[in-house]
Amino acid sequence: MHNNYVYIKIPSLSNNESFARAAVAAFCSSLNPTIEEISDIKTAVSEAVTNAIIHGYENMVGDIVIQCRIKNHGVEIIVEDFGCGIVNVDKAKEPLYTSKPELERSGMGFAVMETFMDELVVLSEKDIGTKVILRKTISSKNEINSNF
Amino acid sequence: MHNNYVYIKIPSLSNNESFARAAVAAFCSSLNPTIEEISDIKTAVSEAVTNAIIHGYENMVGDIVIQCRIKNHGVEIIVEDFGCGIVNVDKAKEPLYTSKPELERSGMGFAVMETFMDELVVLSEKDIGTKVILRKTISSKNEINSNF
Amino acid sequence: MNIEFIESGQELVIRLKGDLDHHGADQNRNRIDEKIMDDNISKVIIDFKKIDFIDSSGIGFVIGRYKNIRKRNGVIEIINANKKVRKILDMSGIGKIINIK
Amino acid sequence: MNIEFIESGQELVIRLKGDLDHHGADQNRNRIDEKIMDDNISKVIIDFKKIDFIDSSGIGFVIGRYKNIRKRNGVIEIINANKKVRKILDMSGIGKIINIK
Ligand SMILES: Nc1ncnc2c1ncn2[C@@H]1O[C@H](COP(=O)(O)OP(=O)(O)O)[C@@H](O)[C@H]1O
Ligand SMILES: Nc1ncnc2c1ncn2[C@@H]1O[C@H](COP(=O)(O)OP(=O)(O)O)[C@@H](O)[C@H]1O
Repeated sequence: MHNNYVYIKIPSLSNNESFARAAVAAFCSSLNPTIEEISDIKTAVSEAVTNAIIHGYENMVGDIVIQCRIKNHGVEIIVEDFGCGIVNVDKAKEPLYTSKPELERSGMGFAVMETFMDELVVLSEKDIGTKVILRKTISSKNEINSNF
Repeated sequence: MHNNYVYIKIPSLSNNESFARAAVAAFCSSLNPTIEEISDIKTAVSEAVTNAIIHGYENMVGDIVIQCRIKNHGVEIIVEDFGCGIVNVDKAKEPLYTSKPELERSGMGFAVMETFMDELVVLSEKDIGTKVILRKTISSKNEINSNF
Repeated sequence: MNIEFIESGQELVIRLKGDLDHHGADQNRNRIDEKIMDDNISKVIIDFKKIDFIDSSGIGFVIGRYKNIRKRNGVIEIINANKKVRKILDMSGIGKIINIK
Repeated sequence: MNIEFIESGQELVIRLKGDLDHHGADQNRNRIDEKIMDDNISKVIIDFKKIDFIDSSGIGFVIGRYKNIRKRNGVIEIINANKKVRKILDMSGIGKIINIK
Protein backbone atom coordinates (compact mmCIF):
# COMPACT_ATOMS: atom_id res chain seq x y z
CA MET A 1 0.00 0.00 0.00
CA HIS A 2 1.06 3.54 -0.68
CA ASN A 3 2.45 5.07 2.50
CA ASN A 4 -0.16 7.43 3.77
CA TYR A 5 0.58 10.87 5.18
CA VAL A 6 -1.14 14.13 5.93
CA TYR A 7 0.11 17.70 6.00
CA ILE A 8 -1.92 20.19 8.01
CA LYS A 9 -1.33 23.93 8.46
CA ILE A 10 -3.30 25.97 11.01
CA PRO A 11 -2.87 29.36 12.67
CA SER A 12 -1.69 29.32 16.29
CA LEU A 13 -5.12 29.92 17.85
CA SER A 14 -5.98 28.11 21.05
CA ASN A 15 -9.25 26.73 19.67
CA ASN A 16 -7.18 24.83 17.11
CA GLU A 17 -5.75 22.65 19.87
CA SER A 18 -8.87 20.49 19.77
CA PHE A 19 -8.91 20.51 15.96
CA ALA A 20 -5.31 19.28 15.84
CA ARG A 21 -6.04 16.43 18.24
CA ALA A 22 -9.15 15.38 16.34
CA ALA A 23 -7.44 15.52 12.94
CA VAL A 24 -4.44 13.45 14.06
CA ALA A 25 -6.76 10.95 15.77
CA ALA A 26 -8.81 10.63 12.56
CA PHE A 27 -5.64 10.03 10.56
CA CYS A 28 -4.41 7.35 12.99
CA SER A 29 -7.74 5.52 13.04
CA SER A 30 -6.81 3.54 9.92
CA LEU A 31 -4.20 1.76 12.08
CA ASN A 32 -6.97 0.51 14.40
CA PRO A 33 -5.38 1.83 17.57
CA THR A 34 -6.86 0.97 20.96
CA ILE A 35 -8.84 3.66 22.78
CA GLU A 36 -5.91 4.18 25.11
CA GLU A 37 -3.41 4.52 22.26
CA ILE A 38 -5.56 7.13 20.54
CA SER A 39 -6.03 8.97 23.81
CA ASP A 40 -2.27 9.02 24.42
CA ILE A 41 -1.62 10.35 20.91
CA LYS A 42 -4.24 13.09 21.32
CA THR A 43 -2.69 14.18 24.59
CA ALA A 44 0.84 14.33 23.17
CA VAL A 45 -0.30 16.28 20.10
CA SER A 46 -2.19 18.67 22.33
CA GLU A 47 0.97 19.34 24.34
CA ALA A 48 3.07 20.05 21.27
CA VAL A 49 0.47 22.29 19.62
CA THR A 50 -0.20 24.18 22.87
CA ASN A 51 3.53 24.80 23.25
CA ALA A 52 3.74 26.19 19.72
CA ILE A 53 0.86 28.57 20.53
CA ILE A 54 1.97 29.71 23.99
CA HIS A 55 5.75 29.53 23.81
CA GLY A 56 6.61 29.49 20.11
CA TYR A 57 4.47 32.44 19.07
CA GLU A 58 3.71 34.00 22.47
CA ASN A 59 1.01 36.55 21.68
CA MET A 60 1.40 36.55 17.93
CA VAL A 61 -0.42 34.43 15.38
CA GLY A 62 1.79 32.23 13.21
CA ASP A 63 1.52 28.99 11.31
CA ILE A 64 1.69 25.59 12.92
CA VAL A 65 2.44 22.67 10.61
CA ILE A 66 1.45 19.16 11.61
CA GLN A 67 2.56 16.15 9.59
CA CYS A 68 1.54 12.55 10.20
CA ARG A 69 2.99 9.53 8.53
CA ILE A 70 2.34 5.83 8.86
CA LYS A 71 5.69 4.17 9.57
CA ASN A 72 6.49 0.54 10.45
CA HIS A 73 3.27 -0.36 12.25
CA GLY A 74 3.23 2.98 13.92
CA VAL A 75 2.77 6.64 13.43
CA GLU A 76 5.17 9.56 13.25
CA ILE A 77 3.75 12.98 14.04
CA ILE A 78 5.73 16.19 13.49
CA VAL A 79 4.52 19.43 15.04
CA GLU A 80 6.41 22.48 13.83
CA ASP A 81 6.33 26.20 14.53
CA PHE A 82 8.38 29.07 13.16
CA GLY A 83 8.46 31.05 16.34
CA CYS A 84 11.05 32.03 18.98
CA GLY A 85 12.70 28.62 19.32
CA ILE A 86 14.21 27.01 22.42
CA VAL A 87 17.74 28.01 23.49
CA ASN A 88 18.30 25.10 25.87
CA VAL A 89 16.31 22.03 24.83
CA ASP A 90 17.68 19.81 27.61
CA LYS A 91 16.56 22.24 30.26
CA ALA A 92 13.18 22.74 28.57
CA LYS A 93 12.57 18.98 28.68
CA GLU A 94 13.15 18.73 32.43
CA PRO A 95 9.87 17.88 34.17
CA LEU A 96 8.35 20.86 36.00
CA TYR A 97 10.56 23.38 34.19
CA THR A 98 8.52 26.16 32.66
CA SER A 99 9.48 29.60 31.40
CA LYS A 100 5.92 30.84 31.91
CA PRO A 101 4.77 30.05 35.47
CA GLU A 102 2.68 33.25 35.42
CA LEU A 103 0.46 31.58 32.79
CA GLU A 104 -0.19 28.61 35.11
CA ARG A 105 1.98 26.32 33.02
CA SER A 106 2.88 23.13 34.84
CA GLY A 107 6.13 22.42 33.04
CA MET A 108 4.86 18.91 32.34
CA GLY A 109 4.36 19.18 28.57
CA PHE A 110 7.51 17.43 27.37
CA ALA A 111 7.27 14.88 30.20
CA VAL A 112 3.75 13.98 29.03
CA MET A 113 4.89 13.67 25.41
CA GLU A 114 7.78 11.44 26.49
CA THR A 115 5.58 9.22 28.67
CA PHE A 116 2.62 8.93 26.31
CA MET A 117 4.61 8.28 23.13
CA ASP A 118 7.41 5.81 22.38
CA GLU A 119 9.80 8.45 21.19
CA LEU A 120 10.18 12.22 21.41
CA VAL A 121 12.71 14.26 19.45
CA VAL A 122 12.90 18.05 19.84
CA LEU A 123 14.77 20.10 17.25
CA SER A 124 14.87 23.82 17.87
CA GLU A 125 16.83 26.88 16.95
CA LYS A 126 16.50 30.36 18.45
CA ASP A 127 14.37 32.70 16.29
CA ILE A 128 13.92 29.96 13.68
CA GLY A 129 11.40 27.70 15.37
CA THR A 130 10.77 24.33 16.94
CA LYS A 131 10.10 20.89 15.52
CA VAL A 132 8.74 18.19 17.77
CA ILE A 133 8.80 14.64 16.44
CA LEU A 134 6.55 12.11 18.16
CA ARG A 135 6.57 8.39 17.36
CA LYS A 136 4.36 5.60 18.61
CA THR A 137 3.95 1.96 17.63
CA ILE A 138 0.35 0.87 17.30
CA SER A 139 -0.41 -2.61 18.59
CA SER A 140 -2.25 -4.19 15.69
CA LYS A 141 -4.21 -6.65 17.79
CA ASN A 142 -7.34 -5.11 16.36
CA GLU A 143 -6.54 -6.37 12.89
CA ILE A 144 -9.65 -8.56 12.68
CA ASN A 145 -11.81 -5.46 12.88
CA SER A 146 -9.87 -3.65 10.22
CA ASN A 147 -11.43 -3.11 6.85
CA PHE A 148 -10.55 -5.77 4.31
CA MET B 1 -11.19 37.21 16.45
CA HIS B 2 -8.56 36.11 13.97
CA ASN B 3 -10.25 34.39 11.05
CA ASN B 4 -9.53 30.74 11.40
CA TYR B 5 -8.54 28.47 8.54
CA VAL B 6 -6.95 25.11 7.89
CA TYR B 7 -4.88 23.80 4.99
CA ILE B 8 -4.72 20.03 4.57
CA LYS B 9 -2.78 18.01 2.00
CA ILE B 10 -3.34 14.27 1.56
CA PRO B 11 -2.54 11.71 -1.13
CA SER B 12 -5.48 10.55 -3.27
CA LEU B 13 -6.04 7.25 -1.46
CA SER B 14 -9.59 6.08 -0.90
CA ASN B 15 -9.12 5.57 2.84
CA ASN B 16 -8.47 9.30 3.11
CA GLU B 17 -12.09 9.99 2.21
CA SER B 18 -13.11 9.35 5.79
CA PHE B 19 -10.13 11.30 7.13
CA ALA B 20 -11.09 14.32 5.02
CA ARG B 21 -14.68 14.25 6.27
CA ALA B 22 -13.61 13.92 9.90
CA ALA B 23 -11.02 16.69 9.66
CA VAL B 24 -13.42 19.16 8.04
CA ALA B 25 -16.12 18.26 10.59
CA ALA B 26 -13.66 18.85 13.44
CA PHE B 27 -12.74 22.23 11.99
CA CYS B 28 -16.40 23.26 11.62
CA SER B 29 -17.29 22.21 15.15
CA SER B 30 -16.17 25.58 16.55
CA LEU B 31 -19.17 27.10 14.74
CA ASN B 32 -21.52 24.87 16.75
CA PRO B 33 -23.30 23.42 13.73
CA THR B 34 -26.35 21.22 14.17
CA ILE B 35 -25.93 17.48 13.69
CA GLU B 36 -27.67 17.78 10.32
CA GLU B 37 -25.44 20.64 9.18
CA ILE B 38 -22.30 18.70 10.06
CA SER B 39 -23.66 15.62 8.33
CA ASP B 40 -24.40 17.62 5.16
CA ILE B 41 -20.90 19.10 5.16
CA LYS B 42 -19.31 15.67 5.60
CA THR B 43 -21.30 14.29 2.70
CA ALA B 44 -20.39 17.16 0.36
CA VAL B 45 -16.69 16.94 1.28
CA SER B 46 -16.78 13.21 0.71
CA GLU B 47 -18.20 13.74 -2.81
CA ALA B 48 -15.53 16.26 -3.75
CA VAL B 49 -12.64 14.21 -2.35
CA THR B 50 -13.93 11.00 -3.95
CA ASN B 51 -14.15 12.77 -7.32
CA ALA B 52 -10.56 13.95 -7.00
CA ILE B 53 -9.47 10.37 -6.31
CA ILE B 54 -11.54 8.59 -8.95
CA HIS B 55 -11.82 11.12 -11.73
CA GLY B 56 -9.05 13.66 -11.10
CA TYR B 57 -6.23 11.16 -10.65
CA GLU B 58 -7.83 7.99 -12.04
CA ASN B 59 -5.42 5.24 -10.99
CA MET B 60 -2.51 7.45 -10.04
CA VAL B 61 -1.71 8.90 -6.63
CA GLY B 62 -1.55 12.68 -6.47
CA ASP B 63 -2.09 15.40 -3.88
CA ILE B 64 -5.47 16.61 -2.77
CA VAL B 65 -5.55 19.97 -1.02
CA ILE B 66 -8.44 20.84 1.28
CA GLN B 67 -8.82 24.32 2.70
CA CYS B 68 -11.46 25.44 5.18
CA ARG B 69 -12.15 28.98 6.24
CA ILE B 70 -14.69 30.53 8.58
CA LYS B 71 -16.53 33.21 6.60
CA ASN B 72 -19.54 35.34 7.60
CA HIS B 73 -21.24 32.90 9.98
CA GLY B 74 -20.47 30.05 7.68
CA VAL B 75 -17.75 27.93 6.26
CA GLU B 76 -16.00 27.83 2.90
CA ILE B 77 -14.37 24.57 1.92
CA ILE B 78 -12.11 24.24 -1.12
CA VAL B 79 -11.19 20.79 -2.44
CA GLU B 80 -8.51 20.86 -5.11
CA ASP B 81 -6.72 18.31 -7.26
CA PHE B 82 -4.05 18.66 -9.89
CA GLY B 83 -5.29 15.89 -12.12
CA CYS B 84 -6.94 15.56 -15.51
CA GLY B 85 -9.48 18.36 -15.12
CA ILE B 86 -13.03 18.59 -16.52
CA VAL B 87 -13.53 19.66 -20.11
CA ASN B 88 -17.24 20.45 -19.84
CA VAL B 89 -18.16 21.52 -16.32
CA ASP B 90 -21.82 22.21 -17.13
CA LYS B 91 -22.30 18.71 -18.48
CA ALA B 92 -20.38 17.19 -15.54
CA LYS B 93 -22.73 18.92 -13.10
CA GLU B 94 -25.86 17.45 -14.68
CA PRO B 95 -27.50 14.98 -12.29
CA LEU B 96 -26.93 11.34 -13.32
CA TYR B 97 -24.13 12.23 -15.74
CA THR B 98 -21.04 10.16 -15.12
CA SER B 99 -18.01 9.42 -17.26
CA LYS B 100 -17.35 6.21 -15.32
CA PRO B 101 -20.51 4.08 -15.21
CA GLU B 102 -18.31 0.97 -15.27
CA LEU B 103 -17.12 1.93 -11.77
CA GLU B 104 -20.71 2.03 -10.47
CA ARG B 105 -20.68 5.81 -10.23
CA SER B 106 -24.17 7.22 -9.86
CA GLY B 107 -23.49 10.62 -11.41
CA MET B 108 -25.01 12.21 -8.33
CA GLY B 109 -21.88 13.72 -6.78
CA PHE B 110 -22.28 17.32 -7.91
CA ALA B 111 -26.05 17.16 -7.32
CA VAL B 112 -25.42 16.10 -3.73
CA MET B 113 -22.86 18.89 -3.20
CA GLU B 114 -25.33 21.41 -4.62
CA THR B 115 -28.23 20.16 -2.48
CA PHE B 116 -26.33 19.72 0.78
CA MET B 117 -24.43 23.03 0.67
CA ASP B 118 -25.63 26.59 0.05
CA GLU B 119 -23.25 27.18 -2.81
CA LEU B 120 -21.11 25.14 -5.19
CA VAL B 121 -18.51 26.57 -7.57
CA VAL B 122 -16.48 24.31 -9.85
CA LEU B 123 -13.33 25.66 -11.50
CA SER B 124 -11.51 23.26 -13.77
CA GLU B 125 -9.03 23.18 -16.60
CA LYS B 126 -8.02 20.20 -18.70
CA ASP B 127 -4.71 18.66 -17.53
CA ILE B 128 -4.34 21.34 -14.83
CA GLY B 129 -6.85 20.18 -12.29
CA THR B 130 -10.13 20.89 -10.55
CA LYS B 131 -11.09 23.20 -7.70
CA VAL B 132 -14.43 22.70 -5.99
CA ILE B 133 -15.62 25.50 -3.70
CA LEU B 134 -18.35 24.63 -1.20
CA ARG B 135 -20.03 27.21 1.04
CA LYS B 136 -22.56 26.79 3.81
CA THR B 137 -24.03 29.15 6.38
CA ILE B 138 -24.17 27.71 9.88
CA SER B 139 -27.27 28.58 11.88
CA SER B 140 -25.81 29.81 15.16
CA LYS B 141 -28.82 28.88 17.23
CA ASN B 142 -26.53 26.79 19.35
CA GLU B 143 -24.69 29.85 20.58
CA ILE B 144 -25.73 29.30 24.18
CA ASN B 145 -23.75 26.09 24.18
CA SER B 146 -20.71 27.67 22.63
CA ASN B 147 -17.65 28.20 24.75
CA PHE B 148 -17.39 31.65 26.24
CA MET C 1 -17.40 -0.56 6.18
CA ASN C 2 -17.89 -4.07 7.49
CA ILE C 3 -20.61 -6.41 6.35
CA GLU C 4 -22.42 -9.34 7.91
CA PHE C 5 -24.44 -11.94 6.01
CA ILE C 6 -27.57 -13.57 7.39
CA GLU C 7 -28.78 -16.25 5.01
CA SER C 8 -31.94 -18.31 4.95
CA GLY C 9 -32.60 -20.32 1.80
CA GLN C 10 -32.37 -18.07 -1.22
CA GLU C 11 -32.76 -14.92 0.87
CA LEU C 12 -29.71 -12.96 1.96
CA VAL C 13 -29.71 -10.12 4.49
CA ILE C 14 -26.62 -7.91 4.21
CA ARG C 15 -26.00 -5.89 7.33
CA LEU C 16 -23.82 -2.90 6.51
CA LYS C 17 -21.82 -1.34 9.32
CA GLY C 18 -19.76 1.85 9.24
CA ASP C 19 -19.20 4.14 6.29
CA LEU C 20 -20.73 3.40 2.90
CA ASP C 21 -18.52 5.64 0.79
CA HIS C 22 -16.39 4.88 -2.30
CA HIS C 23 -13.79 3.15 -0.12
CA GLY C 24 -16.37 1.04 1.71
CA ALA C 25 -18.13 0.09 -1.53
CA ASP C 26 -14.86 -0.97 -3.20
CA GLN C 27 -13.92 -3.15 -0.25
CA ASN C 28 -17.14 -5.15 -0.18
CA ARG C 29 -18.63 -5.21 -3.69
CA ASN C 30 -16.95 -8.41 -4.88
CA ARG C 31 -17.53 -10.35 -1.69
CA ILE C 32 -21.24 -9.60 -1.88
CA ASP C 33 -21.56 -10.44 -5.58
CA GLU C 34 -19.70 -13.72 -5.11
CA LYS C 35 -21.98 -14.64 -2.23
CA ILE C 36 -25.07 -13.90 -4.32
CA MET C 37 -23.77 -16.05 -7.16
CA ASP C 38 -22.30 -18.90 -5.10
CA ASP C 39 -25.36 -19.34 -2.89
CA ASN C 40 -27.85 -18.80 -5.70
CA ILE C 41 -29.56 -15.91 -3.89
CA SER C 42 -32.82 -14.55 -5.32
CA LYS C 43 -33.68 -11.93 -2.69
CA VAL C 44 -31.28 -9.46 -1.15
CA ILE C 45 -32.21 -7.30 1.82
CA ILE C 46 -29.75 -4.52 2.56
CA ASP C 47 -29.91 -3.48 6.21
CA PHE C 48 -28.79 0.14 6.78
CA LYS C 49 -29.33 0.14 10.55
CA LYS C 50 -25.65 0.39 11.48
CA ILE C 51 -24.59 2.76 8.70
CA ASP C 52 -22.88 5.88 10.07
CA PHE C 53 -22.25 7.58 6.76
CA ILE C 54 -23.41 7.40 3.16
CA ASP C 55 -22.76 9.50 0.08
CA SER C 56 -23.50 9.13 -3.64
CA SER C 57 -20.99 6.28 -3.93
CA GLY C 58 -23.46 4.41 -1.73
CA ILE C 59 -26.18 5.03 -4.31
CA GLY C 60 -23.94 3.60 -7.01
CA PHE C 61 -23.27 0.63 -4.77
CA VAL C 62 -26.98 -0.08 -4.21
CA ILE C 63 -27.80 0.33 -7.91
CA GLY C 64 -24.90 -1.99 -8.74
CA ARG C 65 -26.29 -4.74 -6.50
CA TYR C 66 -29.77 -4.08 -7.93
CA LYS C 67 -28.53 -4.61 -11.48
CA ASN C 68 -26.68 -7.69 -10.42
CA ILE C 69 -29.67 -9.35 -8.75
CA ARG C 70 -32.00 -8.29 -11.57
CA LYS C 71 -29.84 -10.29 -13.98
CA ARG C 72 -30.76 -13.31 -11.89
CA ASN C 73 -34.44 -12.27 -11.87
CA GLY C 74 -34.15 -11.62 -8.15
CA VAL C 75 -35.34 -8.73 -6.03
CA ILE C 76 -33.68 -6.30 -3.67
CA GLU C 77 -35.02 -4.44 -0.65
CA ILE C 78 -33.69 -1.77 1.70
CA ILE C 79 -34.50 -1.78 5.42
CA ASN C 80 -33.75 0.46 8.40
CA ALA C 81 -32.87 3.55 6.37
CA ASN C 82 -32.59 6.41 8.87
CA LYS C 83 -33.12 10.10 8.06
CA LYS C 84 -29.56 10.60 6.80
CA VAL C 85 -29.71 7.57 4.51
CA ARG C 86 -33.20 8.56 3.32
CA LYS C 87 -32.01 12.02 2.33
CA ILE C 88 -29.53 10.56 -0.15
CA LEU C 89 -31.76 7.71 -1.33
CA ASP C 90 -34.66 10.09 -1.97
CA MET C 91 -32.49 12.45 -4.01
CA SER C 92 -31.50 9.63 -6.31
CA GLY C 93 -35.03 8.48 -7.07
CA ILE C 94 -33.90 4.94 -6.30
CA GLY C 95 -37.22 4.38 -4.49
CA LYS C 96 -38.89 3.97 -7.88
CA ILE C 97 -37.04 0.72 -8.53
CA ILE C 98 -36.20 -0.54 -5.05
CA ASN C 99 -38.54 -1.12 -2.12
CA ILE C 100 -37.36 1.04 0.83
CA LYS C 101 -38.75 0.09 4.20
CA MET D 1 -15.00 23.31 28.16
CA ASN D 2 -18.16 24.34 29.96
CA ILE D 3 -18.51 24.59 33.72
CA GLU D 4 -21.39 24.35 36.13
CA PHE D 5 -21.39 25.60 39.73
CA ILE D 6 -23.21 23.87 42.56
CA GLU D 7 -22.94 25.94 45.70
CA SER D 8 -23.93 25.21 49.26
CA GLY D 9 -22.72 27.62 51.89
CA GLN D 10 -18.98 28.07 51.58
CA GLU D 11 -18.58 24.90 49.53
CA LEU D 12 -18.45 25.07 45.73
CA VAL D 13 -18.63 22.09 43.38
CA ILE D 14 -17.29 22.88 39.91
CA ARG D 15 -18.49 20.43 37.29
CA LEU D 16 -16.17 20.50 34.29
CA LYS D 17 -17.55 19.37 30.97
CA GLY D 18 -15.66 18.82 27.71
CA ASP D 19 -11.98 19.43 27.08
CA LEU D 20 -9.70 20.71 29.84
CA ASP D 21 -6.85 21.92 27.66
CA HIS D 22 -5.10 25.31 27.45
CA HIS D 23 -8.08 26.77 25.58
CA GLY D 24 -10.62 25.42 28.07
CA ALA D 25 -8.54 26.58 31.05
CA ASP D 26 -8.18 30.11 29.64
CA GLN D 27 -11.90 30.40 29.04
CA ASN D 28 -12.94 29.50 32.56
CA ARG D 29 -10.15 30.49 34.96
CA ASN D 30 -11.36 34.01 35.73
CA ARG D 31 -15.00 33.09 36.15
CA ILE D 32 -14.07 30.46 38.71
CA ASP D 33 -11.70 32.69 40.64
CA GLU D 34 -14.28 35.50 40.77
CA LYS D 35 -16.89 33.08 42.03
CA ILE D 36 -14.56 31.86 44.78
CA MET D 37 -13.82 35.41 45.84
CA ASP D 38 -17.32 36.87 45.50
CA ASP D 39 -19.05 34.05 47.35
CA ASN D 40 -16.32 33.67 49.96
CA ILE D 41 -15.78 29.99 49.15
CA SER D 42 -13.54 27.93 51.47
CA LYS D 43 -13.87 24.49 49.90
CA VAL D 44 -13.71 23.73 46.18
CA ILE D 45 -14.58 20.33 44.76
CA ILE D 46 -13.62 19.85 41.12
CA ASP D 47 -15.79 17.23 39.45
CA PHE D 48 -14.07 15.53 36.48
CA LYS D 49 -16.94 13.19 35.62
CA LYS D 50 -17.81 14.84 32.30
CA ILE D 51 -14.26 15.59 31.18
CA ASP D 52 -13.53 14.13 27.74
CA PHE D 53 -9.95 15.29 27.48
CA ILE D 54 -7.17 16.59 29.72
CA ASP D 55 -3.52 17.43 29.15
CA SER D 56 -0.81 19.14 31.20
CA SER D 57 -2.57 22.50 30.84
CA GLY D 58 -5.25 20.89 33.01
CA ILE D 59 -2.65 20.20 35.68
CA GLY D 60 -1.62 23.85 35.59
CA PHE D 61 -5.28 24.80 35.88
CA VAL D 62 -5.84 22.62 38.95
CA ILE D 63 -2.65 23.83 40.63
CA GLY D 64 -3.69 27.40 39.86
CA ARG D 65 -7.03 26.94 41.64
CA TYR D 66 -5.23 25.17 44.49
CA LYS D 67 -2.90 28.12 45.01
CA ASN D 68 -5.81 30.50 44.83
CA ILE D 69 -7.89 28.71 47.45
CA ARG D 70 -4.86 28.19 49.70
CA LYS D 71 -4.41 31.96 49.87
CA ARG D 72 -7.86 32.02 51.46
CA ASN D 73 -6.91 29.12 53.77
CA GLY D 74 -9.42 26.94 51.95
CA VAL D 75 -9.15 23.39 50.63
CA ILE D 76 -9.58 21.73 47.25
CA GLU D 77 -10.65 18.24 46.31
CA ILE D 78 -10.92 16.28 43.04
CA ILE D 79 -13.74 13.82 42.41
CA ASN D 80 -14.71 11.41 39.64
CA ALA D 81 -11.27 11.24 38.03
CA ASN D 82 -11.45 8.45 35.45
CA LYS D 83 -8.48 6.43 34.20
CA LYS D 84 -7.47 9.01 31.59
CA VAL D 85 -7.59 11.88 34.08
CA ARG D 86 -5.76 9.78 36.68
CA LYS D 87 -2.92 9.05 34.28
CA ILE D 88 -2.12 12.74 33.95
CA LEU D 89 -2.80 13.62 37.59
CA ASP D 90 -0.58 10.79 38.84
CA MET D 91 2.30 11.84 36.58
CA SER D 92 2.24 15.32 38.07
CA GLY D 93 2.40 14.20 41.69
CA ILE D 94 -0.50 16.53 42.41
CA GLY D 95 -2.00 13.84 44.68
CA LYS D 96 0.53 14.83 47.35
CA ILE D 97 -1.14 18.19 47.84
CA ILE D 98 -4.71 17.61 46.66
CA ASN D 99 -7.14 14.94 47.78
CA ILE D 100 -8.18 12.87 44.72
CA LYS D 101 -11.30 10.76 45.16
N1 LIG E 1 7.37 25.37 20.65
C1 LIG E 1 8.12 25.99 21.58
N2 LIG E 1 8.73 27.16 21.32
C2 LIG E 1 9.48 27.80 22.24
N3 LIG E 1 9.68 27.32 23.49
C3 LIG E 1 9.11 26.15 23.83
C4 LIG E 1 8.32 25.42 22.90
N4 LIG E 1 7.89 24.30 23.51
C5 LIG E 1 8.40 24.33 24.75
N5 LIG E 1 9.14 25.42 24.95
C6 LIG E 1 9.89 25.77 26.18
O1 LIG E 1 10.03 24.61 26.96
C7 LIG E 1 9.47 24.79 28.26
C8 LIG E 1 8.92 23.49 28.80
O2 LIG E 1 7.83 23.06 28.02
P1 LIG E 1 6.74 22.08 28.64
O3 LIG E 1 7.44 20.92 29.26
O4 LIG E 1 5.74 21.78 27.60
O5 LIG E 1 6.07 22.91 29.83
P2 LIG E 1 5.08 24.15 29.81
O6 LIG E 1 4.43 24.28 28.48
O7 LIG E 1 4.10 23.84 30.89
O8 LIG E 1 5.91 25.36 30.13
C9 LIG E 1 8.45 25.89 28.09
O9 LIG E 1 8.15 26.56 29.30
C10 LIG E 1 9.14 26.78 27.06
O10 LIG E 1 10.09 27.61 27.68
N1 LIG F 1 -12.10 16.20 -9.70
C1 LIG F 1 -12.51 15.81 -10.94
N2 LIG F 1 -11.61 15.66 -11.94
C2 LIG F 1 -12.00 15.28 -13.18
N3 LIG F 1 -13.29 15.02 -13.52
C3 LIG F 1 -14.23 15.16 -12.58
C4 LIG F 1 -13.90 15.57 -11.26
N4 LIG F 1 -15.05 15.63 -10.54
C5 LIG F 1 -16.03 15.28 -11.36
N5 LIG F 1 -15.57 15.01 -12.61
C6 LIG F 1 -16.37 14.62 -13.79
O1 LIG F 1 -17.73 14.98 -13.54
C7 LIG F 1 -18.57 13.83 -13.65
C8 LIG F 1 -19.75 13.94 -12.72
O2 LIG F 1 -19.33 13.93 -11.39
P1 LIG F 1 -20.33 13.48 -10.24
O3 LIG F 1 -21.59 14.28 -10.36
O4 LIG F 1 -19.63 13.58 -8.92
O5 LIG F 1 -20.69 11.98 -10.55
P2 LIG F 1 -19.82 10.63 -10.46
O6 LIG F 1 -18.65 10.86 -9.54
O7 LIG F 1 -20.76 9.65 -9.87
O8 LIG F 1 -19.38 10.30 -11.84
C9 LIG F 1 -17.66 12.67 -13.37
O9 LIG F 1 -18.16 11.47 -13.89
C10 LIG F 1 -16.35 13.13 -14.04
O10 LIG F 1 -16.39 12.91 -15.42
